[in-house]
Amino acid sequence: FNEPLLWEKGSPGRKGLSLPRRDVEEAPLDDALAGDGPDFPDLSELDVVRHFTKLSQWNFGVDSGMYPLGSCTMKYNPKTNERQASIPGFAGAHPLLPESLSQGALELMHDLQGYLGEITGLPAVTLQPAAGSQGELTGMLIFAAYHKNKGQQRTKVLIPDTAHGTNPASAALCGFKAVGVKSGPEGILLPESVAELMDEDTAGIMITNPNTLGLFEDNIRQVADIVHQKGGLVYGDGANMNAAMGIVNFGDIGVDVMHLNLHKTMSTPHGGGGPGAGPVCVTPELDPFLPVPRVVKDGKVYRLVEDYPLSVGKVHAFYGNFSILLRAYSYILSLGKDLKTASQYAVLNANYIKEKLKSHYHLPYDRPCMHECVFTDKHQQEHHVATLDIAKRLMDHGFHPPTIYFPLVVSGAIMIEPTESESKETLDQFIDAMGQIAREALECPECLHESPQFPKVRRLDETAAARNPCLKG
Amino acid sequence: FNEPLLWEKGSPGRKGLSLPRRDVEEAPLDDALAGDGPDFPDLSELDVVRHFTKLSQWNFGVDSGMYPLGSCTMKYNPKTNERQASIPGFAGAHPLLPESLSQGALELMHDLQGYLGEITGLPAVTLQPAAGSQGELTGMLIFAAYHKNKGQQRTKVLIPDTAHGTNPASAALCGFKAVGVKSGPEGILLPESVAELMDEDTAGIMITNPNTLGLFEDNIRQVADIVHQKGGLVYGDGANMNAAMGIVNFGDIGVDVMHLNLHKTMSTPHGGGGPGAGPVCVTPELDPFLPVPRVVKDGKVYRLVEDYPLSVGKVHAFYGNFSILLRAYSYILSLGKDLKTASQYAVLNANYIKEKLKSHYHLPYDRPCMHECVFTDKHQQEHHVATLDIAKRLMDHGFHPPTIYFPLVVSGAIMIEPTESESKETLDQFIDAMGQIAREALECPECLHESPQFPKVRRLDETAAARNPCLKG
Amino acid sequence: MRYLPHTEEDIQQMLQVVGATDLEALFSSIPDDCRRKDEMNLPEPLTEWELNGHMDCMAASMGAPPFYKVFMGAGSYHHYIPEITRQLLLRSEFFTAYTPYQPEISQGTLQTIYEYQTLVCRLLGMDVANASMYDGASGLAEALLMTIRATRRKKVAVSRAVHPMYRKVVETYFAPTGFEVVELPVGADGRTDLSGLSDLGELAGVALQSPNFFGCIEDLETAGKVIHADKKTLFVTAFSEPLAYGLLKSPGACGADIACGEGQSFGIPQSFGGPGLGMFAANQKYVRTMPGRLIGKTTDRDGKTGFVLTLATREQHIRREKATSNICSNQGLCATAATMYMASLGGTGIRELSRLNRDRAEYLKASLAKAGHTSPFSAPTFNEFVVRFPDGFADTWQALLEKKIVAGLHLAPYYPELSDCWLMCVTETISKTAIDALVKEVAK
Amino acid sequence: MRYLPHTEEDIQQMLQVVGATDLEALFSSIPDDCRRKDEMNLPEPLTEWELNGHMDCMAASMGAPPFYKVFMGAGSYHHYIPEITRQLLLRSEFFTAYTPYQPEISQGTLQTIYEYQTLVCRLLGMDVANASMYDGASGLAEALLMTIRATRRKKVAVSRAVHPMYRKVVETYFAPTGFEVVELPVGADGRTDLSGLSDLGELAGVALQSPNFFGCIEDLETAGKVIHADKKTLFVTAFSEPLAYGLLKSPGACGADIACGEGQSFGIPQSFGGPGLGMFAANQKYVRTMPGRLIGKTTDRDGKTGFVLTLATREQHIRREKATSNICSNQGLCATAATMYMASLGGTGIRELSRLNRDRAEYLKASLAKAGHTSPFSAPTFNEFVVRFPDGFADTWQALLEKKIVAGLHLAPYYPELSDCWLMCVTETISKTAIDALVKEVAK
Repeated sequence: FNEPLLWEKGSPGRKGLSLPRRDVEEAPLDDALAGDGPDFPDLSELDVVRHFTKLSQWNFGVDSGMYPLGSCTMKYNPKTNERQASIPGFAGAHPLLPESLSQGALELMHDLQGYLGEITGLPAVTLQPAAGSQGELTGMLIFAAYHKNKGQQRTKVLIPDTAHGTNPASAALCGFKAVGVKSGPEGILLPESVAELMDEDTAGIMITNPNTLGLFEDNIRQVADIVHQKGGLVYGDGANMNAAMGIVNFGDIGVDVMHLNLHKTMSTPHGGGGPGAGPVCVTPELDPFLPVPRVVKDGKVYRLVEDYPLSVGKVHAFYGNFSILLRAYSYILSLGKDLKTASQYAVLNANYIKEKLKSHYHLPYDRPCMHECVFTDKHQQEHHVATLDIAKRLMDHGFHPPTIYFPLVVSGAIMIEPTESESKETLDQFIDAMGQIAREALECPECLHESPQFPKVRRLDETAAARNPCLKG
Repeated sequence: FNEPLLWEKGSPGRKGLSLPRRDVEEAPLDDALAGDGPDFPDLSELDVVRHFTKLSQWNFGVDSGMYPLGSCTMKYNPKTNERQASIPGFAGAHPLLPESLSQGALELMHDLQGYLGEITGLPAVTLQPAAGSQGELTGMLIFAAYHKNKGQQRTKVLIPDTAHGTNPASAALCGFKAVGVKSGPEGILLPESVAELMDEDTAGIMITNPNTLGLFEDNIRQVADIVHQKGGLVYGDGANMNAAMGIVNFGDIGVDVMHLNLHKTMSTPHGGGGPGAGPVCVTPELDPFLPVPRVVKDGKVYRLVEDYPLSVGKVHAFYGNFSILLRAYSYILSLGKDLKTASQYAVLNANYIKEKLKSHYHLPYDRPCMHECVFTDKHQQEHHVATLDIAKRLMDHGFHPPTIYFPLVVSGAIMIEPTESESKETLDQFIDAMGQIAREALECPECLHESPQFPKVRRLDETAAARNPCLKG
Repeated sequence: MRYLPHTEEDIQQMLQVVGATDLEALFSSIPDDCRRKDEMNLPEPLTEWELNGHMDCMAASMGAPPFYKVFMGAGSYHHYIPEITRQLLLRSEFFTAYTPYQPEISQGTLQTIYEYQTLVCRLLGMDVANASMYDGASGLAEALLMTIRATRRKKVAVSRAVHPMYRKVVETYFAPTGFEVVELPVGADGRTDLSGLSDLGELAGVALQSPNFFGCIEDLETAGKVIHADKKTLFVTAFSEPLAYGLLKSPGACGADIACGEGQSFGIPQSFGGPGLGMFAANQKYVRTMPGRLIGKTTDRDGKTGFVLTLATREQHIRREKATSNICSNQGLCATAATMYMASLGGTGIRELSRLNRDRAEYLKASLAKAGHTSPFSAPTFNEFVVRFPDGFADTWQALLEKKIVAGLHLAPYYPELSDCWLMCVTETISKTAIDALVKEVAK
Repeated sequence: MRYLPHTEEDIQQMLQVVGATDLEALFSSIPDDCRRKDEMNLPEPLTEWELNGHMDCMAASMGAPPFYKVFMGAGSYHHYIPEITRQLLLRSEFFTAYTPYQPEISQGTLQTIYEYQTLVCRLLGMDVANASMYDGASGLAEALLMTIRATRRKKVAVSRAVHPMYRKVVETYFAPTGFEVVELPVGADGRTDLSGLSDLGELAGVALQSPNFFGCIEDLETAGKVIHADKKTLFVTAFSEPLAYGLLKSPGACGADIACGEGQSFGIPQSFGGPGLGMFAANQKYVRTMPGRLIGKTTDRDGKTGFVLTLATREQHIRREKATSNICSNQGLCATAATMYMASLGGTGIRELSRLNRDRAEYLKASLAKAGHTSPFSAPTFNEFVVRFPDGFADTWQALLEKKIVAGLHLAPYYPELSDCWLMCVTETISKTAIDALVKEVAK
């Protein structure tokens, strides 16, 4: 069934919101400033409830089924986190309350900083970035500020070909030129490739580890040494931290700056694309450059401190996405050391899928993976079935498709990240569906071209959408 | 997609609930008393969340679309009511708390009694019955107790043919013999029919007004007089109160006892079949017979009082479905005198549908209706299309079907109750769908026989289900 | 008002179709002497925000956890409710749906309740369970009426150790029927004394509660044998704390013909006593005399499995006055909550949780005994028990309210013979620390 | 742990398939010197119930409504949030979905955000809106960077009356780029003084906020004309209180090229400052230089209308370092909340609510003035305003905290020239009674 657009519904004068009683007189307003008010539709409460109930039913979420979207870590978003975020004391708190009236929030932020420092091995932490990409930007700002403080202005940053697109974009936003580094035949960085490019005009390197092929960068220590020797810094993109909690101490292996995506590793809701949170963890040496205000503990009192003269400044109006931080805090307190178990199960699940599916799908790098594995459509291409067809067909089996055509270094990539939340039964069902699709590719390629059959709409014309953009109604 | 039954999922030892920490030693238990524990499946939290999320998606609720189930008053269930019911002070309150720690709940019940008394015109109220049917039972107990107190034991109760099935069942549970009264040619009770049957062995009459044809019982005063003259009482089934708030004072027109269905008239959630609440309102004369404990105001303090020697006793372990009462209270406070507007709109909506559809469907009683209207499949029968087919086809249009084959006095009844929550646009869409189905009955009867096409399952074999009942897995 | 969608224009258009001049005219067919002339005397409508303030304020006067430590059970238990239950129940497809009359678009409710029936059967060791009754009390009344239907006898016996309020409801249901209810005494150990049973004549049913109102675990197995000495008599077991059956032998295993009780403990807030959940199960052979709604499995036209309301011929909308009961709904949402709760607990979890409840209660019992406050009863108990306190404890009890402790339920109003006794309850929500605090206060 | 489904048996079976002896062996391919040897030093896991207690306790220390009356806005506003928003947002299909990369099973998110874009355009009188930025501050920074991309100029001007924290974020974003940010002064009336604009040379963009940080409504129409005297310069209007546009002339109507600001007021809890919602809209001609995600309408194979992510060629996953921004998500759930809120308010409602906010604030302003506390600024204000208090008010302010009143924001740290001034805010959540109470305290 269709659901009309909001403005195709309603009737002028209808009410959907309970307006508080008027208890003061109307104040005059200069005509030159007054407008007509926006042309919003007037709906009843039930109109609004039904509209969004129906829209929601066309969406697939983690609660709807397995969502193996590689590099997005679509783990279970615990319901208790929502309960905590809605406690009136937190949900209703003004950010500029005096310290005496915000100790709970400050303590939470202070302790969360400590936990994230412990998990990454990089003890100085800012919670301010509103998302991973803003965390990257903050990291690049720190790179720039660090070199500036040394009296240098370096112009380049090394970025491997397996990086997320945000890495070069974040570097560019910060005025750096992104210099590509090719990964080696095993899908990981070779120290010699880095040594060749690293120079004293290069601010450092951005590495995703495990990388976007789901592989651990074995040469990370050597790479870090090369970069450090030339006075550069090592940025670790923590998007894939879900593979490594309690497994790797990133501070120890030479990473200087690292952001985390709390909506990935720390289970905060994905929300159809946000809000996320992208805390940045750094070495003690880089501590002075973190954004302000900083949350510090002063005796028994928690305080916000602005006085860090080397700080890069502010990236958020207030302190970042507090209620997302709060959810991550709840998650960490709920698991404690079991976070390591989460990483272990995540890796177990990915390897299990890899082993079970490699007879059906081409596995470009056949070696133990971390939390995700990357296949390609090479075998299916012979039957004119592409990654896109496989992805769409999965919808008909009740699964969200994996990430496709990423990383770019692999042609026709199918990037599967199950996360630790999925049980063996669910994995087996997914493996079974993928197996059926592989058979169907042989027997009935057109069935795959015609998929999906069951969702609300079928394949959409994205080209037309971009050619003649219709962005509002 | 299918969702397995709970016990087809899970793995022994998996955990779905957070168990509190053990802080005391294990106490021994006599082997003769100990069992093995139930064979429940062990699931993770995500298993449980996904299971019930998926099941929910196969259900149709008021938030999914118009639910014109006649005689059920499927109005909007306001979300704020759920907020109120979950306030910890109410949700966590033990029923046997001392009065000093339960003033809020008692005040709420006391005031709700007052409001319901005002709305019905019957000022003495018990909130104890857990549903409409238990309200009826309570009413019949009051009939019995009243006559007993007069030294009589009457054996019969008059029940019109338009009554809900619960009426005779409730009377029977109370030891009364149900005596049927035929309604007149206009679909309403004739005083002469009642006069003929009413005698001094008859405890009274149970009348649904407006009746199940959606018609007001015009002769209610005369009927009441006849019953009262013979020493009987008049029971008003308040299931259809949504037509009459602020329109009729039932105390004034001769009703002695009346129950309300709070999940109908007062917007409390229907919950897939309950819990409801069935308060009973009576005349001051019948006040002493109401169940105990009673909530009374004693100066500024609210108290529970047991000392009513003529009381029929208790019908609920505690005070009835308190959190449902609370929702009804919230609703009444939210509307106040606008409850009358709700009734007006409910009647306007039903009459609008009646006028718009009477060219398509046979209307057995063509006169102004109250909150619902009753059609039949007479015209469609000629094309071998029955009420059931029409109902099932409505599902394919995104509507819940009306009540069908009830009331029994009308063959092939289609009983439509839109309620006041539905907007004119939604009514027009419904009317349009019903019109299309009427046309389809002419042009493609088999399309209707094959409906519904779109829900999760198609028509189910109810005969087989009853012949070889499989009631558990 | 935000629930009332019509604008003035809508109303005019619709009135025109209907042929009425104004909204009042819609009611012109009602005889004038039946029309209400005065306005309803109701308060001004509150805004959503005023209502929130008003309700918060009323609720603040209640003595509820976590602010109060309530050592009181007696048929209403404070157990933790997982947040998932709360959030899943708010899915409007569950909570705004009605009775699943149209199975094609009600499979969510239907499969859930089918699962509920199954889990209840497994919990109680019984063959069939209905989709639920109003509460434990009316469930017991209906069970006893059912024994009368099944046996065509006219008398039932109910233990004095059954929840006193349940017994009152039984009385109310039986009062107009002419059938008799006799009371079975309580022995010195706190269990039902069945020694006089054979003197009571032909009984349709005998009802015991286990754990009984005093928290004592009845010896159901032995009781079953004694009761079934008369082969026609039905053995009805009641309960107010279903969690006990995570640990105890099930009613079915002890020979119960009908097992019924209150399911509030399973994920349902106490809410000042309601709504509860009347769990109700029986042996297969009594299925057609059972009250209440039943869900059964079947197939659709394409052979696909589905679920439907079934055996409706027992019910009032078909059989009218010959129905097995007048109940025509169930506690749908509460049964759904209980299903979610049982599914979350699992077999392993219910055993652990059940044990923890008992162990904490045993710890309190032992601690009080050490302080000199012992139980008058010797039978083993589950998560509540009776304790005798010295003169003046009523004042202590009152004083403890100030300290936000509700130290059990005084039994005097219910059992005059136990007027110096209190019924104490401990669940998993009360920690050892809180127990120690109570004991310290009481020992003062 | 209830989020971790594997049982010992599952693990063994899976390890066998994988060919690893135990869980540690899964990581054996990681070089030994990269493996963490110590355990993470984290607290013991809390149960669900311990976590509830812990969080409730922390939250209890916060000075939040309804317990506190907070007369403070400054970019974070306490507005009522309808319960329907809260419950609808909890529908897991919305809150557990990711970026709608697969449109066939993401039409819920996509249609919602398309509606969001449309309502934002209507609110601001602009042609195109993106799917949202992180917050008002970074949105402004991105808007100014966009003016530089669009004009290829190197300098922007920002009013000193723009929220000071937004200006700090702009500084941070601009610091490493080499582009220049100059500050425009505030006039005596509390509005931006544009008289020196023509002396600043070639500007890529000029940013004003209205209502500005002082609550003053800028004369955007005149400002637009002054700024557009240089035809290439883009006029950027910011805001921190979108509700104002229920009443005020829209940025689009005043000639804005880009309108951006914070949408928290629309159904999003304050949550100690985040997450917010960066509303961002522009004229059609700048669509391809806009940062952020966009949703567009299209059709599927059967010609059915549907919605997709579009114009992704501007974005970083395609264009990498040449992207219009590094932002690769939006504030999806916050935008959804805002859509629900705008839909609930409607055109009629937003006007009424907007007016009520202003009228209550005007009432406070007038009442304070009567008590001798006037504003240094004469420009009309919306729901907040600056007021000058006599010496010693800082102590009064502190004392009022004890009475659970937060009497505005002291401007000293942000504007040394206004060190005796406070920024006061009143929304619909503060009644006349509460306003009168404040005035009485202040007048003491």
